[in-house]
Amino acid sequence: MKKVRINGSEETVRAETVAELLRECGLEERARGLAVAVNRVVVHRQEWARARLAEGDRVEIIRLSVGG
Amino acid sequence: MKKVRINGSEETVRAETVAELLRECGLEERARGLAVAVNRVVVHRQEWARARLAEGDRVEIIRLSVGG
Amino acid sequence: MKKVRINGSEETVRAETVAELLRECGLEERARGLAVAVNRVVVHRQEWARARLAEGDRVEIIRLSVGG
Amino acid sequence: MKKVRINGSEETVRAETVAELLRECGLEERARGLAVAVNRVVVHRQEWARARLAEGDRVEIIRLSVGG
Amino acid sequence: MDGQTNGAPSGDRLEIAGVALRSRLFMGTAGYPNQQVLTAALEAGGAEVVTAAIRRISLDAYGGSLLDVLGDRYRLLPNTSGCTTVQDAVLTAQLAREAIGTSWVKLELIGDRETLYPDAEQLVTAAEALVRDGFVVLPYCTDDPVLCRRLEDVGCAAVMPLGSPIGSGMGILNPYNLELICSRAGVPVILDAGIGTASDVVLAMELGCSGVLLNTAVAKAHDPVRMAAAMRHAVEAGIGARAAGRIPRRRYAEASSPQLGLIE
Amino acid sequence: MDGQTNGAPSGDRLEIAGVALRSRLFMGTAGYPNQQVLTAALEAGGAEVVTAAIRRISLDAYGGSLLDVLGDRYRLLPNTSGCTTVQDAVLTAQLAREAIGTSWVKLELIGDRETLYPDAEQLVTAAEALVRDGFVVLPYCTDDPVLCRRLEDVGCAAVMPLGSPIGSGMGILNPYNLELICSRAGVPVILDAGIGTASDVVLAMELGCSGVLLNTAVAKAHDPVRMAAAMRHAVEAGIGARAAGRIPRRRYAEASSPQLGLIE
Amino acid sequence: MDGQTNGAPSGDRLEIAGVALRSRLFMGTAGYPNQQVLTAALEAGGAEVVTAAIRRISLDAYGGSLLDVLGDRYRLLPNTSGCTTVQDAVLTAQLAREAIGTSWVKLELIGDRETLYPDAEQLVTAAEALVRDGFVVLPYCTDDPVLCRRLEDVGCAAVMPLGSPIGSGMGILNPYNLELICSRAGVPVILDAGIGTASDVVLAMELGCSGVLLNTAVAKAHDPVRMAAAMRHAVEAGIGARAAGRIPRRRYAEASSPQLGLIE
Amino acid sequence: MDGQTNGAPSGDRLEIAGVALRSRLFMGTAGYPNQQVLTAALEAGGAEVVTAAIRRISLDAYGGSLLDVLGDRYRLLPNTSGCTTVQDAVLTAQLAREAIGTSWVKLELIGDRETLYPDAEQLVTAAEALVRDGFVVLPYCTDDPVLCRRLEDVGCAAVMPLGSPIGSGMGILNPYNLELICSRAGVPVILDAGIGTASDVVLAMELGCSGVLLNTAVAKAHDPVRMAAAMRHAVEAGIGARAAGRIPRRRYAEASSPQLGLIE
Repeated sequence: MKKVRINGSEETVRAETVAELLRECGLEERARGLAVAVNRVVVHRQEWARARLAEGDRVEIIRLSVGG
Repeated sequence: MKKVRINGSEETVRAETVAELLRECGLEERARGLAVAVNRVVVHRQEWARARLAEGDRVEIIRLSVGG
Repeated sequence: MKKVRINGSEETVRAETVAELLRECGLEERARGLAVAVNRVVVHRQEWARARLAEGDRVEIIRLSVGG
Repeated sequence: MKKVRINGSEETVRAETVAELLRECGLEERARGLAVAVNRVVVHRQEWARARLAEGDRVEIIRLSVGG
Repeated sequence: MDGQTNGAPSGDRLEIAGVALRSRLFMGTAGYPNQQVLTAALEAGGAEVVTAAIRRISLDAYGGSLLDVLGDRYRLLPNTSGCTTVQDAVLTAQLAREAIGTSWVKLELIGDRETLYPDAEQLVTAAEALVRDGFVVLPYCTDDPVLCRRLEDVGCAAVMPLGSPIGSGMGILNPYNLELICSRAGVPVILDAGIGTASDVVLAMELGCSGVLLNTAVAKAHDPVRMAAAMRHAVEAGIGARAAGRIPRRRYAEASSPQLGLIE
Repeated sequence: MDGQTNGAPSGDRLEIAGVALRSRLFMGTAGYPNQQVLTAALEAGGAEVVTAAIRRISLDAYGGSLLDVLGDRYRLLPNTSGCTTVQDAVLTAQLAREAIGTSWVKLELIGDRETLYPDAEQLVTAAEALVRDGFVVLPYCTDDPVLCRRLEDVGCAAVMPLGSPIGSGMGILNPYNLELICSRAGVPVILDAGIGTASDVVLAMELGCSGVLLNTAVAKAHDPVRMAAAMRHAVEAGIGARAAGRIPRRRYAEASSPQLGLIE
Repeated sequence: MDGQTNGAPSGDRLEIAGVALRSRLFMGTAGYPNQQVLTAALEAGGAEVVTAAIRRISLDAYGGSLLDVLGDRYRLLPNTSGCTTVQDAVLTAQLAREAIGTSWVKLELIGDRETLYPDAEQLVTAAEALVRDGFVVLPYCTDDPVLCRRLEDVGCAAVMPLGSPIGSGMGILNPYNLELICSRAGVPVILDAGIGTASDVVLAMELGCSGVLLNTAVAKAHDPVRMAAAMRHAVEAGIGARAAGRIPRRRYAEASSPQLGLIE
Repeated sequence: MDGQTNGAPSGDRLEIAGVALRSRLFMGTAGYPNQQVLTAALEAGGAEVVTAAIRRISLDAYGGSLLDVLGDRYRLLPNTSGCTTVQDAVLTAQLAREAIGTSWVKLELIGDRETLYPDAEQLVTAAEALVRDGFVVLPYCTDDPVLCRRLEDVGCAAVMPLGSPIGSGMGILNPYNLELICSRAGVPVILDAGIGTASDVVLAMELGCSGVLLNTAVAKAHDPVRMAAAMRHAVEAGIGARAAGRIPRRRYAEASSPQLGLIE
């Protein structure tokens, strides 16, 4: 268990990797169109499985929204 | 006594002439800057004394007002 | 033979009627879309044959032109 | 004698200092309102007498002009 | 001023004197490079009503054929262009009716050779006379709302205020007056004169006009046929935008994209 | 200033970064009453490129579906809306590329929360960084011709000057500057921000823009779908009018109808 | 249009009906907070001609004193405000002449209660009647150059076209028409109605007006006396700028500072 | 936007960098027919601050005398006209300080020879450098409110946004932006560049400017001295009108004369 900051909220998670984090957040199936940055660096989709999370990491999970 | 219309109001007056009418209305002393029309014809100041009023005459007594 | 003013020009013509005048001017066949006024009064098409011309008449023969 | 560039023109001058240069250029008496830069550094008026010129120096002598 | 009280409600069909028109673009026929370009431009513009002048016969630029060329495909609207007196305007209208069998007339009564602005006083007199004589009168007038009301009162079927001088291409000099006229009119308002380009047409429609009459802007464009097609789109754009209800102007910005959920 | 030197010649096909686009109307996707209206409006407008924002996942108004809904039918142009630093803008662009697999980005770098005007200095820095990183950069910028030239020089694929503040509907505040920018640009100029109604769009195109990006003017119109259709006509009207070559403005009238041959 | 052919050449003394006037600012007297402010504002504005209305005696807001207060210091210009018929306007003018002994009259003939725009037809009729009756007629009219010419032809001593609706403060809606009127007028052109602030006054003078008549812009300003002083400067600024001959507008920059002699 | 939060409140004394100025008209010295006209125009305009350029000595149009002629009577404001790099602008400012002993500088950093518009990025860099070096910096800038805020933040003593290109006489192309800048500025806003005639000056002041800098509009007028006098009145008119509080614009008329008491 570690504390990470996901989209601005402090969360305690079990996941060791980005891929596990997405699964833990229930985003696995909705993963098309998602992108992830850890500590302000983009983690490419193909690296999700091996990108490890550390205590205190700041994770951003974004997707396309309406916009002008 | 006769009925005349002064500035749109029906009035019963004693005056026989325009000059008397102005006196009756208390306008004698304030006569500078006044003008009078009877039945839509201007009555010049020098004719006030002899201009006779008849029953039903429409009298307009005007003066300068603020305006743009 | 009489002098008439056609569209602003003095002309000597043989025609006794408007219809004859149009024929004399070679306009007979092009008569669709023409209109005629004599002395500033419109002569309707059905009256052309019996509308007589007099010496000095002012005749206007018009048609549609380009315009805005 | 040395070659210096004064206001963009190659000149051969005798002057050893900025003050001498101004004298040589006949600007001594008109010196009020002048300013001088050598190699793009301003030489303050009080340093003119001891500021030495070297071969190849780029000298700018300016004054106030009309402007908007 | 968003009133849409005028006879032919924006967005719906335009009707003049009981006749429903499918096009809101009225086109003049003068000044084209040649007849092929004229007919192609009228086609590209989708015009239904086209204007024409009444002239002495020998001066007819296209020979006897203008009526033949256009008469079957368009509703012809003869004008009284060049007339400077009530008498000339009335006689010209009567000759036009006789010549082509229409009671519609675009009433022009020029007050000034330099500006080609109408003479308001005579215009009303002539309009009254023609209405009495059975004409459907569409008067070319100034952008004076009092005059437009008066013309409507004497029985005109539409009013045709000018945007700027004929042929000037300066567009709509006084949008305020035009909007005011549109908001109060009980008959269709057709902007006449001054159109220079497509944006002028759109603006006219957005201000509430029911239609636009133009000539020089197309005839003298570098490519008249292409400009006519642009004008057709412009009418659609303007009528649509007005009917769609534009956003208000605000003096400050308002983000379109969501303001929350930004990354940090 | 009639120059048509910019990358995508008016009247012909617009090309950005080597991609030929069939529509010159770029539409935003925010602020619509609902998704049905959004998709109907995009359809009515004939848009090919549509913009979208990048937001944290839980705030996605339409759930996970925006990409699904639009991704197959439109070229998505993610923006960096809301960003106020070079770092945030660059990261947002990179996330967008990762999320939807496009290297195109509408670069927004807000300099002021009140006006939502861009920060010119940071904009150039961010544009340079993104170009180096392989992006096709379309920067939202002021109507400063020097800035536009600079953005082009650092490799932007288009410039997107503002007409007036985002969402203000005030149209084009400085047509002079916009025309100047268009006449000198070597890349397409897409007017961005401030459009209020159809005539604004036509004017932009007449001034030489290669396209127009709008959002609020359609999304917040009373009838968004109808307004979108009007905007489509407006783009056609404007591009056509510019290509057709408008008549010059004259200060005096010039009769369209013939001046000779009047009755007497 | 730089013509300065009108009766009172800009920059020189204004003359109406043979009377030389030293001030080009004509001021109305209505709507001031009180009489002290009124008199202070007229003083600050440097007005020489001031307008007044003709009303039934009991309604005179300042009692019997307006003539006493102003009669000795200003040239009074009575108006026919509120009149909607030729008959009322003529009778009002005659009453004014009788009341204060001036043959000058500002002729107002309202055609529409909503806009307070004049009725052009009746205006000409009334002007003709008053001229025949010996009046010096200054008609409040639209910005229609044909109407202005007609009013001059029937003998008006000046024409007073409106800038925008009375009291609206919208300034000059159609500078083109106003400039045209000025360039062709043989009598002084006094802009009447619509002035909102000082720049409107300057523009009027720059366009060629010989004077400006205003009321609400001063009377209803937050500080009427200060606004009146500003208007006085505005008249001077405008008349001076016109007489001085402005630079032409150019579309490109031209350096004012010398372009040679830069440091390297 | 009626904010009057800027450093030198309208209507009161203008203060720049702690120096109270009695005149709000800043005048350039270039392009006059001769020195007599120059000095007479400066006198007529009532200028206190006058600008001058820094040029190599042999090119000084008026020989050695400009400082002698003007130095005792005016506060000289040297400019960095013609500079296109930060280095040149800084060195020019330093030479100016050395030459005439003032730390004030009008910072010009041209981004484009055609428009003479400033280079926003370099301008900020140069301004920062000069402020650090002890200068009182008055930067000539675009009408971008974000840039103006930034220049203020780096320590500029005033901002000098352009109305339109230098020497163009087109006036104020974007009054909205200018008003916005004035309403938010914490330092005086001096309109610089583009003035064509007196009404432009009045508008600038009405929008909230603390002063106006002009050159060509006076120097190249047909009668420069008369135009200078007109500009002096224009500044007074504008500052007075703003301080007096103008009436709001209304879309409908409102009678100034009383509506009751009409004759019947």
